[in-house]
Amino acid sequence: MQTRIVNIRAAAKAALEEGLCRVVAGYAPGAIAMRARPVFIDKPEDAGKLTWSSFCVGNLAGLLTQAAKQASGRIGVVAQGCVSRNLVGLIGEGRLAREDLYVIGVPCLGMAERRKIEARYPGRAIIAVEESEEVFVVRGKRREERMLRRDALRDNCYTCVQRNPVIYDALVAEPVPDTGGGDIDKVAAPWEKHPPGERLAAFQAAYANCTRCHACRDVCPLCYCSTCFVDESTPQWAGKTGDFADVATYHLLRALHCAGRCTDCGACESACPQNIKVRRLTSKLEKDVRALYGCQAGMALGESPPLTVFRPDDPQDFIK
Amino acid sequence: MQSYLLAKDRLDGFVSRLADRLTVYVPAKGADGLWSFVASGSAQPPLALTPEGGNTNMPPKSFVFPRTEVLMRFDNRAGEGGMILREEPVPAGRAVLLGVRPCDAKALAVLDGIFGRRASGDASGEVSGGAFGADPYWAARREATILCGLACNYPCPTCFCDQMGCGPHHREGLDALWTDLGESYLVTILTERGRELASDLAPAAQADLNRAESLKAEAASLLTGKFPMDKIAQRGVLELCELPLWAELAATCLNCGACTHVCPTCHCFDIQDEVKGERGRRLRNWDTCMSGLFTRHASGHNPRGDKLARVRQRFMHKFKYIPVKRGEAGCVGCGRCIKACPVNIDVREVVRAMNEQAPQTPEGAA
Amino acid sequence: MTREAFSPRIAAFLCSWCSYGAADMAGVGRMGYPADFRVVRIPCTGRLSPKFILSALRQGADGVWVSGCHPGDCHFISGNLMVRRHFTLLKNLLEYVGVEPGRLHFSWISSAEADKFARVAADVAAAVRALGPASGALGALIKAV
Amino acid sequence: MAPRYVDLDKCIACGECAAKCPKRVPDPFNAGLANRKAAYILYGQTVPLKYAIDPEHCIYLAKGKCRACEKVCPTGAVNLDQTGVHRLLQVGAIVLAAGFKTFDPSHLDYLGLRRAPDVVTSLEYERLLSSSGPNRGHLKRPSDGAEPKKVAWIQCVGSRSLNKCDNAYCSGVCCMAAVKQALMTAEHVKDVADRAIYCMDMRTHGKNFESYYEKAQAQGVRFLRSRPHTLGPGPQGKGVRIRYASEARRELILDFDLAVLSVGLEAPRHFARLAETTGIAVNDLRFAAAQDLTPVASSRPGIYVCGCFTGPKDIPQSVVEASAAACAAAGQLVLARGAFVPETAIRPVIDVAGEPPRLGVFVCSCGANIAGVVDVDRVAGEAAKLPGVAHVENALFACSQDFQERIALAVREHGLNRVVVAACTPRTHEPLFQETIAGAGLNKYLFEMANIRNQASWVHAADPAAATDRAVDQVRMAAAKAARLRPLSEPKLSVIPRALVVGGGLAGMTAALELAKQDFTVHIVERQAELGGNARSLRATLGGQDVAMHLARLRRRVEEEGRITVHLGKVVAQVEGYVGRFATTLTAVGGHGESEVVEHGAAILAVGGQEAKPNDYGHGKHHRVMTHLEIDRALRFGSLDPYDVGSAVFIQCVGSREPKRPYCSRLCCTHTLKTVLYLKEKNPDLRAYVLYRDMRPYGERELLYQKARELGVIFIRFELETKPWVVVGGDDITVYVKDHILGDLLELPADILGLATGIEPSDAADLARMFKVPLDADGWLVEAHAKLRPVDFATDGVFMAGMAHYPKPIEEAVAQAQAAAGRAGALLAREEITLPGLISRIDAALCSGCGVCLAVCPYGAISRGEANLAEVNEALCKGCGLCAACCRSGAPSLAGFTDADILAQVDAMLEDHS
Amino acid sequence: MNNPYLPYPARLTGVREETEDKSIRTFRLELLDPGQAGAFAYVPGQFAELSLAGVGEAPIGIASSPTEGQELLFSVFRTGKVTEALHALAPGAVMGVRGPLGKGFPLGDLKGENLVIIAGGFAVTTLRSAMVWLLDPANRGDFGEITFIYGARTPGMLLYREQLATWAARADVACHVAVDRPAPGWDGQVGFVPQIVAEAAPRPENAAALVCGPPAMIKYTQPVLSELGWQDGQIFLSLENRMKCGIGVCGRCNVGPYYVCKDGPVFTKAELDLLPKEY
Repeated sequence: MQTRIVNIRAAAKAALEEGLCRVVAGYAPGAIAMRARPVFIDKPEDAGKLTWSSFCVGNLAGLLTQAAKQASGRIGVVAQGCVSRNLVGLIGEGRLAREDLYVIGVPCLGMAERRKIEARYPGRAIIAVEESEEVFVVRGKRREERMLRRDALRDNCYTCVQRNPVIYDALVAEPVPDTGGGDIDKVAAPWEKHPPGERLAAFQAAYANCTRCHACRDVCPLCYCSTCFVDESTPQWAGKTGDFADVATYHLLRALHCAGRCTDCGACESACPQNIKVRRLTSKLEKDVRALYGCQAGMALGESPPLTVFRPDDPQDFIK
Repeated sequence: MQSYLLAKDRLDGFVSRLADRLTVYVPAKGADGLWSFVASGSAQPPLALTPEGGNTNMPPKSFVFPRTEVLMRFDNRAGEGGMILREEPVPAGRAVLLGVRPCDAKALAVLDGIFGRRASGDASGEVSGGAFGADPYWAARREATILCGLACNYPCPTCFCDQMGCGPHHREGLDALWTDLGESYLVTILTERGRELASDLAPAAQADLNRAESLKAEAASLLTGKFPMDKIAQRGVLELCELPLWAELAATCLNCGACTHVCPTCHCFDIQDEVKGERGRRLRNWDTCMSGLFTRHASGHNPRGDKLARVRQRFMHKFKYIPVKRGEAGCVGCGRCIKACPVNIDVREVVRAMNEQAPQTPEGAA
Repeated sequence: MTREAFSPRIAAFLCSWCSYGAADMAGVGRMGYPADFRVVRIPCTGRLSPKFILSALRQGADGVWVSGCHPGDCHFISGNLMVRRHFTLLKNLLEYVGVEPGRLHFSWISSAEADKFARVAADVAAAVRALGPASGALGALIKAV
Repeated sequence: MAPRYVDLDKCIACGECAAKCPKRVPDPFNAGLANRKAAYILYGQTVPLKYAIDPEHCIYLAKGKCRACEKVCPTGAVNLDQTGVHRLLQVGAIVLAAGFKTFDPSHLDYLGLRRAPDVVTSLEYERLLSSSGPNRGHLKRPSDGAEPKKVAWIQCVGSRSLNKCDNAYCSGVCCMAAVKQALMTAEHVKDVADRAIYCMDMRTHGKNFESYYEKAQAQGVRFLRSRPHTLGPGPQGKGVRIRYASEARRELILDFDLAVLSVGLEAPRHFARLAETTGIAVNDLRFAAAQDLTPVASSRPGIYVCGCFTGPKDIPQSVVEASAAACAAAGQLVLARGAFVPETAIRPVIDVAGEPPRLGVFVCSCGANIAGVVDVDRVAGEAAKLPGVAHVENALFACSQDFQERIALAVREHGLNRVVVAACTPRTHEPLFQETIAGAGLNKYLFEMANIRNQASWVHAADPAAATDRAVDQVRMAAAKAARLRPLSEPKLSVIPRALVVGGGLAGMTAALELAKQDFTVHIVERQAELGGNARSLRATLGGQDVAMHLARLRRRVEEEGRITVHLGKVVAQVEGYVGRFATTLTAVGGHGESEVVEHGAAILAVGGQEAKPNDYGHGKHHRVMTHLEIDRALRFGSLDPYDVGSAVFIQCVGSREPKRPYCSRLCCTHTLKTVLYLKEKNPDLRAYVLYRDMRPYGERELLYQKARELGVIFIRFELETKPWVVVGGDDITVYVKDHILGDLLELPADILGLATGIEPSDAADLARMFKVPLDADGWLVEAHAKLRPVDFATDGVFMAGMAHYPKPIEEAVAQAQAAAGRAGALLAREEITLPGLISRIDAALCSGCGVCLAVCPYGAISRGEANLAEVNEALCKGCGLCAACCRSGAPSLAGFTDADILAQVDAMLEDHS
Repeated sequence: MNNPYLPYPARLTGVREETEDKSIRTFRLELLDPGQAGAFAYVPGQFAELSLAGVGEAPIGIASSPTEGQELLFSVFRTGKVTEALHALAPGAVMGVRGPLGKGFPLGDLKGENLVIIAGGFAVTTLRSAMVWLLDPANRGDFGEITFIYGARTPGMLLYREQLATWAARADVACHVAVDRPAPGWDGQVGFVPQIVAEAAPRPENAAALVCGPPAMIKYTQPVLSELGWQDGQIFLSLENRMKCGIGVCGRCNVGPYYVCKDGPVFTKAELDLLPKEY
């Protein structure tokens, strides 16, 4: 992990010094344990503010489009596999231009789920967490505990299909094995195992605590509409309430809007203040997209998103 | 002020007797690992009033100010061109929240001022508000909700209640304060309706009171890193508005509503009609000043059209505007927003910067 | 509401160029089918965003039926083929969250296939009737006002 | 003109006359398999949808009694006293498109058509499969109504035979029809057991046909190389027993549930009289005579012929010829163009901007058609309660002339600004009512219909209450939508009366000359340094016309034609604009030199194709292993003398119909036949062998095949798996092939080896991208509709001709060039074009520039404009709404079908449903 | 307890198209309950929430003056869902009114002063209320000179044309009505409001100005007034934030320490100058 931090700083410094980019989007240490915060660095001497940890669980690709809009010039961005796939997607959707990006690629070891670490030590305040490739060292007030990385990864990171960046201009570590090791198709759609009559209850239970803060949307690099359908008042697609009918409409439609574009980066789940497994819907859709159309979002520049193309022989068994 | 003692092994019995008379909500851990207030009957005994991580994931605000609340119903079918409006009655049943943290209780007291209920916490007190008087929905629910606090003995790293005119053993807004003495709870009665909950408890001994006092001091001592806020009051609205800090925040703030939704004092709402055919309802929903839609006019004009203005509004509202109006901050230092923010904006740093940051140097100046 | 007395309300989105014509032709041929449908004429199934299907369910439709031109016969070249993927994913997603397969129907019916129209209409109505009102099993998804 | 006995203006197609007519008549449309009445419509989609009385069967017209139809007709449209009229029309040109008839095999006893009930003709089978057919699409065999599981098709019934039917030619379309029917049978019969097609050659030579044939093979359709000699009834008189000889000459018997006779096309007897009346020549095949280089000209100037009137052909080619004939006629009528165009009156327009909706709802009873089932008073009563409704009125017949005046009056009297008519279907009646409200001063788009007849009263007669409920809801939905409608304009676009023809080959030149004849200026851009293309290498047409001479004449005419500008050595570098207003930049090949911009209203892409280069069979290793064009050139320039050739071998499908080049190149079989016949004529002693997979000399080209066999040319069939191989040693060429029938390996020494290599498309990728037109996987230009719009692109203002579309012989290329010129001319002849109002627009405030709409638009109508946001080119948009459906942020809105419009209807249909 | 969220039912007794572009209609409302009508005590400059069940509410300045009786006038520009639905209403319809809300012009405090009323476009509505109130015989004597300056784009875009004529005819009002673009038949002044103000040159001594208009007009009128010696505390402006609850709770109209709905909508320019420009 230390190598990555050192190399990110060095790459950012060099890029800013050599004018390869105007600003670098990366992460700085968070204010509290197990957090990191996005930061934009525009001076080489500030490169030391950059860091990297398994708690960089947002998605910088989303912040980048806003930054790209605000100023001209090349932007640097620190990106692991999934984020780089989002960059590819955003390039395809005209939000970013490859030539305007300087990608500092990070081969990813999988990101941590802080709630899993917290759950391991209930009732104890965690002051800091340090990490190596294999282990998290969890420091509390009086004692120090060790937890294996593989026990603390976010769900999506177990089944990651692309841990190395798909595009990059600098790489800060040796490439890692390309997959997280799990089989995403096995776990992507857990409610499929439920009898049909029980699925709605599962859906309801999963989203019962949603307060519609929309953090899952606002952290998502795919959600850049100037007015989200859910905020649209004429016509109104979803009510503004916390009623399940409105919560469901919001999540179902948002998931559909992400279909074929989602890289399963997990930022939505990490952002949710209510621990809702928001990927329940998106990962089901991506599973179908893989199975039906053989696509995974953002794996290569120039590919058309699966919902903007068709094949004459696309499956249509359900159509009479 | 009277104090009683309740042994922890008698908690379940106490709660179930209470539940015969009114609905009791206690903190409990859900399947998703989050602590929230649930009806005592649906919580797994033995009850534990102390959530891991210090507090419930969401403040008890929604008991008084629900996420979605019907204000009225209408029916346009009845009568010639007529419009039948029906005021929505507030549910009548009384409830007690057991284990409310002092910061969250203080937050309700702050909101009492804003929604128009007198801040003293005395239910018989007068109400004040606009020309129309208090917000009837707030008032009615507040009236029906008894708050039993649980003092914090171990504040979290994100807590800064002492900074905000509150504290781990603060009593404002509560009807009773419970203190965890280890084997038992010390129950301190603060209001008349708090008293009725303690009718069958044994009085506390002086030693218990002393123990509570020392716990209070100990808790207070655990809260370190107090920072000055005095300059915020001295600085003008415009000076604060023009600090460089806001652009720094706006660069990474997502403008999501996580901070406002978990906030015990955020109270902005939207009023919306919902209709099906001729029938419908008017309701209010939590809203968030982070949303661009919050201030947008029908014409498209938006007084707070950019992220900067919106992220600034939340902090200015809490730490400048409400203090100017009401003499106290619109924040109680619960620290939830620090944990909830997806980009880790730390309200303490913001407030510190509001207090300390040098004004923006004009373009071209050194 | 008893099952017998239940007359469902089924939102039918019909492409103007084919299935709507087939519905007209079914009329010309006096081919009876249940009166459970309320038809929205659309220029092409390609116009039909999944949002409308969700909206219909949200408003309490007991079923939704979308019908357009056979693949290759789209008046607009490929509207039906392009939107077919959207329909596929939507249908799968809704079934995944518990919407019974019998609530949602898709068909390709040309303007010459009046008979198929009447037959599919009868099938759709029967499937929806068998499931009972949406306000039952799917009540949670229906917007109550 | 024969009397119809129904007044077209009055008939509302309610069908009462047919319902009451007591006389049942076998329905010719259903090949006599079902009955209709003497009062009838030809079929459901007849245009105009108006009834007629069949005088041959009408009881009144035959016996003077009945008149039931007259009594029930609610509009008084039936007029049994109508008489035929003679009309004299003065015209400047005539197009004859008299069609064909199918061969009637009933006299051919061995085919069993009348002996075995389960033998049907292909046309009868077509009706049996049709959902509008006698069995409503349920496939039943005639004998016992059972669903046939084993079906056989017998090809070439009435074709390729002089003995049995006097039709020596190939009908060209029956092979594909049989394959289609075989595939469709599986859609009707779930557990189909056997589908067998008895054929001599499978002739699937059209565009995309070969892959269809392969699909059938993959699905298990059997293709038996045999012409059965006897068909008879199966056991118990049901099914069909077929006796035939296998390719290996073995006698076999197979039983099927049903057999289909794939009947050919032929000229009906009355053609002779028509030809005589019109003074045009007929050919030996009894079709109208036309020349290869003037395929739609009859022998008499001013009379044009097209479609199967000149010989059997499929739909695309018929449509091509129709456009070609129209083009030729237009060229002749150029001086009179516009003479009969009526003036349009300018109407006052009511400005409804800013007005709250004031809806008028008119509820039609359609006589008893609606009111007999639906409680129209209740519908009107409920409508009156709807928001925005200012006026409600019931109508006996909303479509009657006097009611149009009522509507107009109501618009004025009640200040209506939106109109809803609840009646029949907008598909037939929307234009009428739109015209009515436009006459009353309202924008025609402020109109909406509720379909309460075809989709309520007529289909829910069994449950009047439910039908009424549905009608009430449909009216509420229509009103909800109508209240939201906005006036729409139909933008007009002036047209630059100039065409650009890309490609200066035979097709390009022909198209250019045809347009010049219609008085349009034309620019031809040709990549090469001279005009002519492939035709420069060709010797003669099918009918023996000299290609070189024709080419020379064409070139001279192009050069002399003042309205044509030729750009040689140039290519298209950039295309801007759209239908009516293109600006195309031409640069020299290689990009150097000055570029030039041509402004034009239409473009014809005729970039052709070329003979594929073979890379096997010894080509390039021996100078006498030659392609078709190499042989043609050698013969023309004398380097090959037929008298020096003792043995000529031809190999067909070289590189064609193989995975790398899967299509059939359509013309190589005929080309081989022409060459081999030429050689044989010059040198009758020459031994000639043709090694083939299927011989595909379709249409009258079959006669060449026949002649070649008569002259002793030996045809040897091979399979893809057992291709011939060639050994070149010194001066000798030896071809080895496994005889499919005998199983022996044949060794054929060859003095020349002709390779039928097929045609490859020119590389048109850049051109296609610039003109926003598609290419298929093989590189051919993709037409707007394979059958019905064969020279159009989906993109307006761009057309295609010649081999860039698909390989084709000269006569077809010429017809297609004329067709493209005809289509382009029809566009250029208009000063301006009116664009439809129901098109999409982008709300820039909602657009985030993601590009989804650009990607999905089938017409390339959306591009990135200011700030990278999407912009709709209204000249290209056709109003499908894909952009609106696929956009996540609701930026595009399709007028008349906006999100809010549709949602308003969804809400309205469910507002009282819980 | 009085529920401040519950609108008073009111009947629409009149609708009038005000402008040539049909974007503004004036609605005349009568509260159904006489008790509520009597209790509806307001001053010029206050607003009310016009409430359409099923559509929503829109805050609209009260255009009538309490001196005109119990009927209320609202002039509404069609711009969103609610105003669109309002425009579709015909006389006789029943709707809701919630108010009066906010603080109006402090006319009571300005007694004895000269008043300059400057209006641009359709923002004239609450200034109509002020004018009618001021010109009422009961009040006119309490004030000094009254100058009324009103500009619109075209003659057809002027509101309350008959009323303007009666004011122009009065000797005790200096009435300046102008248009940016004249049309045939227009014989009044031509020019933008700031120009007209400069020409009218109202004196600042013992005076107050009530100014309502589009942002551009306000922006360019202020320097003219400053030039003439006006102080920021003498100039009263009215804000138009998106007010929902109308009672200072819901937070949408919060600007600085103020809730526009409760603490405004009328503010002095001096007060506004201390706020971020979030209005």
